[in-house]
Amino acid sequence: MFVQILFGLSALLTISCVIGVVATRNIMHSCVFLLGTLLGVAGLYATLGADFVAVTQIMVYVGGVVILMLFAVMLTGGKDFVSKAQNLLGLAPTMGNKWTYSLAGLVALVFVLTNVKLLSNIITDAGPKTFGNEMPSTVSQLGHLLVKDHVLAFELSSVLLLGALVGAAIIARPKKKQ
Amino acid sequence: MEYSVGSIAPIFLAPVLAFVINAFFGRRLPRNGDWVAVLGVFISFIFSARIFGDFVFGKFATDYYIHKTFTWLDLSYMDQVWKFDLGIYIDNMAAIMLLMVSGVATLIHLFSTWYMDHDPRHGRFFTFLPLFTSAMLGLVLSDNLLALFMFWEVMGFCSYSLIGIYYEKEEAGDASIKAFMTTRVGDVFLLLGIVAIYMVIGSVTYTDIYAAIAEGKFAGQSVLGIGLATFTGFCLFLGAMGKSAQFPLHVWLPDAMMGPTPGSALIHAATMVAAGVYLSLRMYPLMVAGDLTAFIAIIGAITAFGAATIALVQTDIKAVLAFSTISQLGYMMIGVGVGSYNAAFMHLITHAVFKACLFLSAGSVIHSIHEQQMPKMGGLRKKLPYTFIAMFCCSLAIAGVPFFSGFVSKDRILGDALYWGFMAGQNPMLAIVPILGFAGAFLTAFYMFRMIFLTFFGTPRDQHIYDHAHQEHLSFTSNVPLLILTVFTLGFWYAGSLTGQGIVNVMGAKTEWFKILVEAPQVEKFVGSEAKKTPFIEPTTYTETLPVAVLDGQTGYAGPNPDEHKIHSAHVIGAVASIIIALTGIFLAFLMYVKGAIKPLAPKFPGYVRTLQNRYYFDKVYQDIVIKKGLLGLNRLLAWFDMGIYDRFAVDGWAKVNRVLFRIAKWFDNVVIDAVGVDGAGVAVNLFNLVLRIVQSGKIQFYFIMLIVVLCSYIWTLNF
Amino acid sequence: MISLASYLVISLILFVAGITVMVARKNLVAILLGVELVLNAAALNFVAYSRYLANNLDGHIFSLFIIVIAASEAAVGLAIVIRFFQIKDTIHVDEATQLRN
Amino acid sequence: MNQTIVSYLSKYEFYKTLLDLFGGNESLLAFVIYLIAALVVILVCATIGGFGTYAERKISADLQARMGPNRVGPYGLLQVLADGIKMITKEDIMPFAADKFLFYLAPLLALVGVFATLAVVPWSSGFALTDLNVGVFYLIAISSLVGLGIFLGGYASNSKWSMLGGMRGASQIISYEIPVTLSVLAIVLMAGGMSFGTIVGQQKGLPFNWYLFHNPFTFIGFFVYFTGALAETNRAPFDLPEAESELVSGYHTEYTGMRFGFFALAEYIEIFVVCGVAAALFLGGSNLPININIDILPLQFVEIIIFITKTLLLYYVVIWIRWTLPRLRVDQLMSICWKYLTPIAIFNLVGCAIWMVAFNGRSLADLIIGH
Repeated sequence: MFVQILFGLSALLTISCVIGVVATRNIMHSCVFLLGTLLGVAGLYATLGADFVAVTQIMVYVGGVVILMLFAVMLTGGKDFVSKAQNLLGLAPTMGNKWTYSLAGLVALVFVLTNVKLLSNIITDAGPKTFGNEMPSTVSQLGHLLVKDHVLAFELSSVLLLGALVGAAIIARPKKKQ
Repeated sequence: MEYSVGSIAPIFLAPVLAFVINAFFGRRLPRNGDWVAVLGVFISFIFSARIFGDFVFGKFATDYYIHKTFTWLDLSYMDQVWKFDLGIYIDNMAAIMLLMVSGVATLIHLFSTWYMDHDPRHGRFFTFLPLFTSAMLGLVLSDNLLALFMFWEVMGFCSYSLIGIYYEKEEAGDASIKAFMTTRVGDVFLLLGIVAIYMVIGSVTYTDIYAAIAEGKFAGQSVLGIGLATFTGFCLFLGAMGKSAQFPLHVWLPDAMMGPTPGSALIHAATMVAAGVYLSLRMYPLMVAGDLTAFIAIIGAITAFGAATIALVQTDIKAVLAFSTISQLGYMMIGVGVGSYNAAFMHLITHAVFKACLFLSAGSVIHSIHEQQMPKMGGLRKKLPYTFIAMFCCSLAIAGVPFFSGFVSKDRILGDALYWGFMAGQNPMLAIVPILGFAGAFLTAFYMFRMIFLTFFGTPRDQHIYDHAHQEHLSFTSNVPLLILTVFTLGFWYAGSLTGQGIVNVMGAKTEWFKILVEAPQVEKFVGSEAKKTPFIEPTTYTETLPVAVLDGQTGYAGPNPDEHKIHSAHVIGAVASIIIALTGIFLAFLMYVKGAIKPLAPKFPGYVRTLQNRYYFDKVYQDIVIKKGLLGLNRLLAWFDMGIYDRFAVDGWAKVNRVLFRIAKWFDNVVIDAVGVDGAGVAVNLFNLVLRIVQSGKIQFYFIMLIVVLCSYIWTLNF
Repeated sequence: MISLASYLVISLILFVAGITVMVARKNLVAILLGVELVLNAAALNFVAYSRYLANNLDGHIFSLFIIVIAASEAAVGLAIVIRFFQIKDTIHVDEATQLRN
Repeated sequence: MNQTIVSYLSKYEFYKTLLDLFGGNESLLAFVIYLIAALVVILVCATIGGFGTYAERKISADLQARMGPNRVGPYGLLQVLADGIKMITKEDIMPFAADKFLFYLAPLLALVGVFATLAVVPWSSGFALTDLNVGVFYLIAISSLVGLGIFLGGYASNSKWSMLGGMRGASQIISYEIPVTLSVLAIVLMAGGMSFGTIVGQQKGLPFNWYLFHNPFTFIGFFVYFTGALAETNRAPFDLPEAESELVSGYHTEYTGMRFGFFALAEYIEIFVVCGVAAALFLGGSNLPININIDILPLQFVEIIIFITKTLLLYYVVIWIRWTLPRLRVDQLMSICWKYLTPIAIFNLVGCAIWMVAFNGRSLADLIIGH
């Protein structure tokens, strides 16, 4: 019962916020809606019994990515753009107006439907397989998986993070004055 | 006898600890922490000495070895076993090698504290020196090729850092890069060989490889049409060639003297270059299985002779020593090639000792007079008496004068080579190996004494330098290490008899200890050697002490050889010949450079001398052909492809195509307009450009849509 | 009981929204935002499949790595955006058409 | 399943009675219990937050040899109430150029972030709202919402002071999260679990069983955690986001009335939570100082009192520090975090790991006395 309610709330939060992300013109508001979406997804993770993933999601996104994005928006002025200058006889899409939105939505829908078509026989299956309705702690299992089966990916991701850290620091460093 | 890991690990870990301490806290310590380095290496010397004592003085059977492993990497998943073991493997050879490396390294560290004093790179030098030593010790301790390769690369890195330690000098930087890149050529092949071995037998542990050879796993398989044993052996030997500076990969070693002299002594004379020979000896059964021995012998002979000729005309004291190192390594390779297993190893040891001593002496000379060019020296015998004694004894050793270590080991190699080339019924062309060997021995004697006479005898050729040279006093750090090493250039330490020919017996029953202890691995013994592996942490319970009686027997020998008599006579001939050759060489040098009775021959062969001075143009050839023509050419080709083809046709091409189309349209406009119709042509051109522009809009998002559309249609077409 | 399909529908909505944002918005930051949405959709699918179809936690591991990758992607991407802004004084995506200068 | 207050209460007889009262509907009963417990916790914390301002003023007055509030009620105790009424009745001003949506949202985010952390605070061994198995991790994660609220508050006000304060706050909070997380991680490593129940359960008994005295690394770790926590809650000497001498009042310059009250409340409750976490992780949490093995309901209340006492002592230290130390400069703030606290925290983490391996996880006191 709790799970169902949590699922309903999270889904509502996710979907309404995601509509906000797409619809709002203000990039700052978009970021805040993104925050809502991510929290909603974390809630969905929780309903799936993925406690560690859910908390990691909150930790990384709320504590890191969203703040980073807000900083970036602030440092770059925070304007969104509508441009009609590149209109090519009405044939090619001019990005940034309602036509684009519809076209993009259409394209995305087609893409998703393609995948749904591919996966349709899987989706018809119902009912959780893992753990049944029990939701035991996944932390220790995940720990074992990370340092046993997936140790290479684990190490590689640490290298990746280091690379991203150094790379971001170097790229964003202000230009030296000659 | 139980060896716990705790009694073996400090050999490797003490220098590593010294490295870590010096790397992080070196600057804060008094004297930049050089005493930490000395202490670390000395600890490993003590532990090595214990193992050496146990192995050599009869605690174990001659074929006893310690093999401890632990699982380093376990990526087993479900039922697929994929794990990798590391471990320690010590046999007689490794025990002797450990003592040599740590002992020589200790003395060199000690000497360096004097030599590098007040040097601006003091701290950096004493950071890399223990790391280097530890890598070499680790290489000797490791039980498999992959660990060997890792330490091999660490040594490569250390030598790079030590050669380029004065990185502000352009030559030093170039030399370090050259050393790194040249050895890299060999290393690539070494790695290839290791991978090939792993693919075949699923392990790179020495014992497993030996067992696999004995079981014939290598036979019948081939890579690229070459027999597998040949292929892997060749790859491993190429690695050894790079590290041991064999022709044609020798070019890096002479330049490596850009680093401080004690560094050269440790790296480019005593230990690192020996790693290649060590690898060849470890993998000797593979070389035999792959029929590579003749090839190895020929490479060795060419190196031995060629480097000796180049050394004749060098004027830099360190350059002479560098080329003599290459030449002596060539002798070791001859030894490997002609099957003179223990002599090659013995020469490795003796050479390490006397070459370290020679380099340290050269360092002492350079430090005293701040000059490296021999034409500016002369008469230093009085100023540097101890250095003179050390250098003179070592030169006698390297020249192969009886009662010195070089005679014992080199003559055994030459004797075996003589037998192998002339009497073993091989291809007569292979007689070139002993001939080049003896010729090289003659040249060795000559150029070493040329160096001695030019440096220490005669009158000072540059009075100013002579007057400013410091008078040498006996000191614990500056010349006691030299003298200690000098003591070990005497022959009886190694052979039991002073000459190696059994003339004078000194140590009784264990007279031929090298021959008894070091022999080519009998691969059959290693079949099923899994049982002898012991886990890493638990104290081993495996003991195998041998009854003393067996020690007196002939267990170490491979068995009665039907050609024993022939071999013996070859040895006698070789010994006599090389004594004569060595003395002639020394005498010739004496006549030329002390008495002046014979004018130096150089002016008579100006062309040849120039060739020698340019080191047979190897550097030039590499520079011009491999780098300029090959790599630069490749670069240029790529650049040309980038600029000429990609840029011109793909990028500018679009523009040109557009322009051409426009031109066509214009022509069409002008010519056909009246006849056909004005608007048609214009619209056609417009439309065409429109399509072009849509595809090439430069808009990321448009590309993204295209990507999705293409992906969707791809999936769609696949599934419907 | 919640079925797998409901998760997939939410993930689908996230994905469509992400693609729409990526394609339609002109602000570089907004495009990165869309990328985050798409990655989240994928991660949600992984976890859902892990619960409903597979019998192990590999899906969780995958989504953890997706989060790691998303974080590093955001860091580097935003650094590039800021650098771009320093050079061009705008973050309009259509300005980003040159490979040099 | 995670242990919760409901699963704790279900051990007792009266739970069955209650269940009958609700017609056997367990979900409904659990919901009601959670609702009541959450309300109690939030109300108590809000009260504590409110009295935080009173304590702050009283203690600062004491430190400066003044009287402090003493007019409203006995010892000025009702000052809190007066302040609250004043805040509620004040005019709610919205700056003309403000971003309305974010302006409304920001204080709520801050408050939500703080209240969400209350869900895992281990009041006692049974009376924790829920004892998540990722409890510590969750607490650290969700409390970063406060930073987001501060940042958005600064941005939305469209005022230079607020903007600067908000940016300072956000960068300070995400920077100091690293040493805090690392030093918490060391404790997680020692305890072998991320739930508060596990961690607190490991520290039963006399004070030398506390993780504070477990080994030298955790001892240092406590101070790293405490310093980092001060910075995360924007307390002096790290109160740069609201430095009144530089930035008027920082990110909440433009806020008035109850919105300002939300920020203030969030700050005071967060201090309480952070002190509580410090008490639970390092100071033995709600454990009785003696080892007794009886589990009766009244004992829970004793445990709550112990926990709150420890927390309030730390709370006092926080206020004490504020009125003792001068404020840092911005560059000093960052260099303290990145050059000192983070390396020390990493060193502690590695040290704890080595200690675990070397001494089999036994504490220093155990090593000394244990034999």
